[in-house]
Amino acid sequence: MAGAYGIVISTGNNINVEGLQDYRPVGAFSYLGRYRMVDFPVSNLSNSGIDRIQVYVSQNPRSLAEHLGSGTQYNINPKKGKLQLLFNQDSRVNKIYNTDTAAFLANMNIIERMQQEYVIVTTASMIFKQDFQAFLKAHIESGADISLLYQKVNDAKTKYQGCQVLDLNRQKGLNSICVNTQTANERNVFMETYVMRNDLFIDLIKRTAKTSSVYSLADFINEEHANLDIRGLQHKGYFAAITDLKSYYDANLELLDIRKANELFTSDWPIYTVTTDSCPVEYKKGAVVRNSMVANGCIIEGTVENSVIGRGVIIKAGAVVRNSLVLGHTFIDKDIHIENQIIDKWASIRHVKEITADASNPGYVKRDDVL
Amino acid sequence: MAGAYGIVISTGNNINVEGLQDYRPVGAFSYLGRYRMVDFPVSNLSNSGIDRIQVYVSQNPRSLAEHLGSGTQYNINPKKGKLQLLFNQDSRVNKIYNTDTAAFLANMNIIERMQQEYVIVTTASMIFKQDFQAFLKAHIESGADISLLYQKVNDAKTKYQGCQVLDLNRQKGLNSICVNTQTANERNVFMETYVMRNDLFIDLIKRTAKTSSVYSLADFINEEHANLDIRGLQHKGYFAAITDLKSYYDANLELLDIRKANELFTSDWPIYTVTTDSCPVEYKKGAVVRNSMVANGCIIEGTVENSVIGRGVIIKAGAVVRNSLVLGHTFIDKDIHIENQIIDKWASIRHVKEITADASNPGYVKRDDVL
Amino acid sequence: MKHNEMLAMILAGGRGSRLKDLTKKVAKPAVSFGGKYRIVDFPLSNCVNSGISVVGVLTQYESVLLNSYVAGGAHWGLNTRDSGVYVLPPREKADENLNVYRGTADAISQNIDFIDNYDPEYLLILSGDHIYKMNYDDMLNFHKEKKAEATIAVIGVPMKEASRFGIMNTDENGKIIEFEEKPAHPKSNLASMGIYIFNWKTLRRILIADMKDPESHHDFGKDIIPALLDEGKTLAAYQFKGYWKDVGTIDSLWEANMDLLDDRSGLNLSDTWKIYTADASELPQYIGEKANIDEAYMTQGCIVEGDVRHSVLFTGTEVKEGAKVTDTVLMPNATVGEGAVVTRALVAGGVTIGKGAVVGSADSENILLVARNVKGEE
Amino acid sequence: MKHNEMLAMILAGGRGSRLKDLTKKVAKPAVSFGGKYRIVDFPLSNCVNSGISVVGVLTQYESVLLNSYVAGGAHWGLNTRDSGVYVLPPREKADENLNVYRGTADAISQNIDFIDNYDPEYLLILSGDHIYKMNYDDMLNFHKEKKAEATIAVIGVPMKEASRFGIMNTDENGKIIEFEEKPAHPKSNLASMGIYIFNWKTLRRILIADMKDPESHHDFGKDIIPALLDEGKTLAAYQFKGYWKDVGTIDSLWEANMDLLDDRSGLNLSDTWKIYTADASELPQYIGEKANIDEAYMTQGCIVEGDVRHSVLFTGTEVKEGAKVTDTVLMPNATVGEGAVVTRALVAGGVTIGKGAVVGSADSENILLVARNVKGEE
Repeated sequence: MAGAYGIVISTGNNINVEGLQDYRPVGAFSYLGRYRMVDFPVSNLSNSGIDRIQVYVSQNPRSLAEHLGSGTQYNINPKKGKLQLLFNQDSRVNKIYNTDTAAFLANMNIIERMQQEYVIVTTASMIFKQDFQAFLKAHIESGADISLLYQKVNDAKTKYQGCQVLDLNRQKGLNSICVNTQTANERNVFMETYVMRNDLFIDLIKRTAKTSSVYSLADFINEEHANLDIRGLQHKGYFAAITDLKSYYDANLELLDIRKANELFTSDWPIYTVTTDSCPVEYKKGAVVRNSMVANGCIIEGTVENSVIGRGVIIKAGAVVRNSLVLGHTFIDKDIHIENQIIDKWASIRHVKEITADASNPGYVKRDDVL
Repeated sequence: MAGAYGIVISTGNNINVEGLQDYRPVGAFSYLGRYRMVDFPVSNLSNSGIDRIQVYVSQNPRSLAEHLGSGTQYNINPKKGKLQLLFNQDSRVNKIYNTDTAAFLANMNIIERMQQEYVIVTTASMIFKQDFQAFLKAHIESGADISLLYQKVNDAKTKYQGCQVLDLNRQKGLNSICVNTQTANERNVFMETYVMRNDLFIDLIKRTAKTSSVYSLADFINEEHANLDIRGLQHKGYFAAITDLKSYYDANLELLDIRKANELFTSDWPIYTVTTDSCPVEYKKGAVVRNSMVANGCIIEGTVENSVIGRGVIIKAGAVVRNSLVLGHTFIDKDIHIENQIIDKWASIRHVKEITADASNPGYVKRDDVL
Repeated sequence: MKHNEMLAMILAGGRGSRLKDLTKKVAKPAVSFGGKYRIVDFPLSNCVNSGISVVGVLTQYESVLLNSYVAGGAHWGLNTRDSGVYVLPPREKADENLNVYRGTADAISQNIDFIDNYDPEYLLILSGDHIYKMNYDDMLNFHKEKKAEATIAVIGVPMKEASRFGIMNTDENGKIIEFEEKPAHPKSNLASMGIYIFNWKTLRRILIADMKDPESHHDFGKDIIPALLDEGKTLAAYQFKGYWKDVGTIDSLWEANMDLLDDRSGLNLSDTWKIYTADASELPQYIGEKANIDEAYMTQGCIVEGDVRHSVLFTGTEVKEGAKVTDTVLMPNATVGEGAVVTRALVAGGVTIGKGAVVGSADSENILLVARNVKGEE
Repeated sequence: MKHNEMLAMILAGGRGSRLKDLTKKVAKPAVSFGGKYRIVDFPLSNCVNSGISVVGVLTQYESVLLNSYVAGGAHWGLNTRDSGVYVLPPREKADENLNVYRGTADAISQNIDFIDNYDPEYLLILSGDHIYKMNYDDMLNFHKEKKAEATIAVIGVPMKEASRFGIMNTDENGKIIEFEEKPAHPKSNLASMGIYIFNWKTLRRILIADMKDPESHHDFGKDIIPALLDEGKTLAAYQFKGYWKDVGTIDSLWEANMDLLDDRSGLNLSDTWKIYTADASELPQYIGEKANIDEAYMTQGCIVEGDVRHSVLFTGTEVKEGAKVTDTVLMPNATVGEGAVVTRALVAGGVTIGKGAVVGSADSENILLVARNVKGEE
């Protein structure tokens, strides 16, 4: 079997999750109260037998660096494989310089030293499960130069804002990559995941940089579609793209539908994460909990409905939390009413009576805030 | 026993080691062919039973991040303690903004959450061994607000350029901290290591920032010497400060004096580092080796004298390496003559006949260079 | 504590037959507890939090699961360069054949070479079947202050129950003057917790003598402590105040689990003295649309669609729609089928209680152990 | 290889008495080799490099050092969430007392439950006393291609030495038709390397039958392979080409060390198929002002002030001024005093050879094992 190494982009340039993103890259976002987004691409790679993985990060690397550690929690043997965090100094001059290509160029000496024949590039801003060995095999068998992973969706008018979509010909050949204009429902959403030979990858990065300092690799691939054999490969199964606060909120709450959750989490494809040694959840007398996921370490005395509750959250008696995403170590005091909210880590809701918002536009409470 | 956490500064603002510093912070510099500079402060802290350690890094964090890992190689139990890399975005606008105070301020929320009563701040740019429990105990018993560690030297005219020196009164109280002017031989070189209560530390950082954006903590402590009880505590034993290329070269080669090496390395105070799984050294027929330290993974066919050879270096037959510091994975081809050089990692000396320099001003060969 | 000043040895040997089917395939210390833990997590986490870095686990019964669970020590961070958890079964030596451990003291005697490797000043002896949180470093400091040769942790028990324990009689300074195993007429209510700190040099000498004594039971309580008392050594009693429970029977194991639901019990796993354990790759627990939860202690991977009252649910358990689980412990991956009713029971790992089945009763004297699947309606 | 498709079991049992004093305190697989390694590093590193993530080590003799060395598996990166190295000594079970392993096959039989936990498709059986580098994944692919029930790795030996080995006689397709243990008149020169891949389901069935057979030696070579041949199963011979050496005697252990100095031997530890081991906290080796080094294999922590010719020096060894060490292996922390002369010897760990002492001789037939300190001039 031909070898591949993996690249995970933990930041997204088209992503604008207000609030959360000020504190950490999208790869370090909490997911389902227990995971971080980066757990999905790294587990996908590890489960596929790919144990040489580079995770690219630019600003606020600490949370991601601590979370990834040496990678043993993802079953990566540190003697044989390597889970490596690669840094790219964020340009403060102008955000448009912060492309994936710039990050690759800054670490070109490492990319050039990789022994594997192929590279699989994927993202931490989307949630899906994918066997990358199968993806690589399909790529090699097709004879294409580059294969792009996409999901066929039928709700692109209302979702996937800012995502890229693939225009493919009848042979699945690429006509173009463009931004989802939300003018049609049926679209092939590009999953920002692709495979090619590493020598082609290196060549493309260098040529991209020569063409324009603000081009992403996808921009360049788009221009090259006539010169190279670039094809789409379809992914099926659960898929979510995080592009803004609403899509982040939805991607969490929609997995309360246990059928959807079972599509993403299967026993033969574990999603690994780091333990925090939290104790089990304690539900006190009077607690009412319905259709919710609750991570360990919580103490629940109040009411929780249609919500995802992160680790170590305390919800006091009489409090009501509804349709909300509550991140770790939040404190919600007695009789407070929370609805349609995303509450960031370590927040403490003590003094207000209620925090509610419209379901179509959930509210956000900042990290460490006392309200 | 009162608790303390440790802070290690892995970059030095008064340090100018040409060449080497372009690739990594001083904490990631190779030492004696096997260690990295940061191994000394972290081992000192761990051996002293201090298992909550913050290492500050600004640019090029990768090598340091990979080297430190989760800290288990330093005997830090990751459940009970934590070896944490803290980042500070390097200011590209003007180097004068890159102070330790700026780094502390950027991570103030973490510093404020520390549970330990005391903080011990130390540096990765100096080599020494120190029991920090004894240091903390002496500090507490003295009743001082801040204790500064210093070494009494008698060669400050020719060495310690750019180091800070302490002017102390008869009671070891601080009169001032100033730069070594190299006008007298007897000086108390400040080892950039100090202890104080964490609440005082937090207060000082905040006040330093208010006073001037380009002040280091030492600058501010210097100004506060009349308001606080600040004392010097003397260190004895081996001590080296890395401030420029020559001092880095000397600090390596002087340990070929086995008496000096035995002062620094004792069986009750191990200096830990990361293994690279190199095999033992192979000396082939014809090899001549004298007064040298050789790290594992080397294959030596030529002559090596008065030198320190890093891991995985290959020296072919007829080559002569004298009074040099050869960093890891360098290749030196047949019959090449090397004298008074520092050769950075992965360099390949193939085409030149000789590379020599004056002992008082050793030469430097860049990383990855083919000569 | 200085590095390796004190080594810990956990006596994990026995078959634990009073736990019936729960220990058929696993050693007692590996039995599950408190939703996500195993019993041995408690002494091991206490060691970590007390600054101990090397722990030996002495076992000869069904050590495979225990071995693979503790080996490497990573769950407790005991995987640093010089720390570790080592399972120590009986072994063949150059001058000795394979022999079972003849008693608690013999288990230590057979591993003197292991202990000597680390050259500790003190040896801490622990049991593998107690639930408690204790700072052994505090106990060591007490031991040093008292200049004792051995210190034994004791806990006050109700006087009328004292005859069920090993009782320490002390003088006014807390010095032990007499040890009585299950005395008919106890003179004190200070029961030994089976936790000892010894000066290793002294213990080593006593153990070597004990190995050769054909009359000895090779037991710490019966032989070693009396031998030290006979020699007139200073033995100190370290009085522990806090939650402590021997979970050697089905009833006591159930009770200790139930204590997690009671704020007054003194057993609290959410404070800063953390108990570490293996992490399960499971989703957070899911509580369904129609579920009713009232006083429950539940861990990740549980799926509850029915009613759970005053119960403890371990990893991967499932309570289906309409089921009622009351005053019950469901061990890992137990399933309660639709409409089933489970009351005052301890359901062993992996057991399925079928649709509509009724198991246990609210007024039973003892807790029902359900170790096999229970058939439900077809 | 898919996760846990193949489990490895290392047979590390025997006393290794032919290694004399070297195995007095340690099991053979834990004996030092090649400057910084132990013998067991070779099969373990081969496993890692072949993508195997769970390894059992079967031992009953002096397992403490071996146990603490391999436990946790961190030296070989086998400390990830689902990987591990597990020492498996004999144990007491619910229906069985503590029994020694009666043979190589019985060691596996007594651990069927351990293997079943991982539900592997294939089982790889290895020895703990061979020095070689081998890709077991290549062997597994060969096994699959041949659709074999068992595959045995073989190596060509000189025909005149073949009667010292277990010899595999094969047909023209490499299928094994006969196995002869140390045949007087060997029909082939393909010697078994003691490395087997079995389809676990088949082996499991055969082992269960073998356990009950009172006539059996419970040995893979004597009982299990013949039983498979009797059943007419396909057994394939996988021919290995490369360095392989049984280091079961002092002479062969010395020879294998010396092979590290010879580029033609085929034993090379500096290529990309790395051998992993525990790291020592030692300084890089120091070669003094007056030292002469000529053909040497030396690791960190060595201090050489004298002459070293054609020798292998292990961690922490010291050769003092004027000493001459030739054709010799110095095991960890051995010291050669000033002016001492050591020739054709294997000096055990920690041994001191006194000032001016003369040990070994250039024309001895066998290698001298120096297991005790040698007195020198006062």
